[in-house]
Amino acid sequence: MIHLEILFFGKLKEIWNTKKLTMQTTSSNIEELYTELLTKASEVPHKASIKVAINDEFVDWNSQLKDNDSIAFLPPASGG
Amino acid sequence: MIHLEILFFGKLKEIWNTKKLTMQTTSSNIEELYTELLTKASEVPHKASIKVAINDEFVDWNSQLKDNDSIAFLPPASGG
Amino acid sequence: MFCLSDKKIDDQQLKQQTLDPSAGGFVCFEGWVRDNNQGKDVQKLAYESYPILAVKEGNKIIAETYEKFDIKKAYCTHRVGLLEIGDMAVWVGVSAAHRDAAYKASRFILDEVKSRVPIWKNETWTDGESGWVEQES
Amino acid sequence: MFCLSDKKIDDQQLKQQTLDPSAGGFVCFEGWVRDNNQGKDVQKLAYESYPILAVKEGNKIIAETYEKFDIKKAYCTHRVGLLEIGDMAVWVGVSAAHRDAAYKASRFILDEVKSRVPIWKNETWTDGESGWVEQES
Repeated sequence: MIHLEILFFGKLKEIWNTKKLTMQTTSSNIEELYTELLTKASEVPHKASIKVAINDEFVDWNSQLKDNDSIAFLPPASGG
Repeated sequence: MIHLEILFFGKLKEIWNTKKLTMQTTSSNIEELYTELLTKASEVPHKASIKVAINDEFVDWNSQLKDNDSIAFLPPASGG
Repeated sequence: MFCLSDKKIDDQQLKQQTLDPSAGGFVCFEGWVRDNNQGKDVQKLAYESYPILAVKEGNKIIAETYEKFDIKKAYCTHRVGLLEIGDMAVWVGVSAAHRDAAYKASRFILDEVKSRVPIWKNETWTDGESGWVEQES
Repeated sequence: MFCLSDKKIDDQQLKQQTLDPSAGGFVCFEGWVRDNNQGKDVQKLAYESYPILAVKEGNKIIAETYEKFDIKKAYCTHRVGLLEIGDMAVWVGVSAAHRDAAYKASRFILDEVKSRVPIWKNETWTDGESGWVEQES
């Protein structure tokens, strides 16, 4: 079991109805964690457009998780 | 015989050693006038790069001349 | 340098930073909040960001710009928080010896910032509704 | 609108004229007198023009720009007479709903003005010599 902080941005905040949550999980990488989180989502987001960051760095979907990581899920940027 | 005013700009002023001259001529178009003017030039300019205007409008080299026209010879623009 | 700003963007100061005596050309892009977008009347909007990552990614784009183009200086500032109609949302400025590099670098920064920097636009329309806006092409 | 100016270009005023509440993007190009050009140290320069024809041709370019691109407003002012290092030689500003049209229209105006508007640059170099400058590519 590891302890994680999860951050949601933009419209993903609405899909998960929160901007931040903390959780205990046995998921070992982002892919598994995301599948686990989908059970709490109000709708299924377009996964291919989501970017992921661990501890303020963009990472791949197969990146490994470790205790106390902060994971962010980011919808497509719409600045400018 | 027609009476013309001739204007030179940029480096063409140096080639003809004047920015303006008036003349009587039997030339009937720009092409003939230019050939006539070449006899007064200190060097032969690159004709293909020269643009011509009559009375403040760009015109073709075969344009006809009439009495009291103002003819301008313009080297390539170098603004900006 | 790339910055986020939660206050009005000071484009005059940014321009002064971008000027360079050996540069003959300066290209600047400003994005403003329009009174309409994608067919809806906009009342105001908010830009949310992921600040640490946004600044990191923005500066990565600026570094790439210096590598790819023969430019003197490049700056970009993006506004975040609540904006009114007519407010400046983004400023991009590039100085270069020649115009071609200045134009291309400016466009590169703007396009990359829009697609890569974690900033999201939430519009409030005149009908009282609001929503997250997808990137325009 | 295209103008010639024998005084310093007031870019702030030009920018105010170009702004439009329905425009989301503004692209501006400024050309300055550099301290060097084509390998020579420049002390000062003069732009000669054929004023009536220059204004006519410049405004023809602006009219073509409105036809070719989906823009709101476009202005261009070119300085003539004697300029010092750091003076602004040309200002081009375009506002548009979308960035792509703003960038393309701005570049179109600048390129066309440089190649078509009867203005000629005469540089004085630090060695005391001066001469007419051919267009750079």
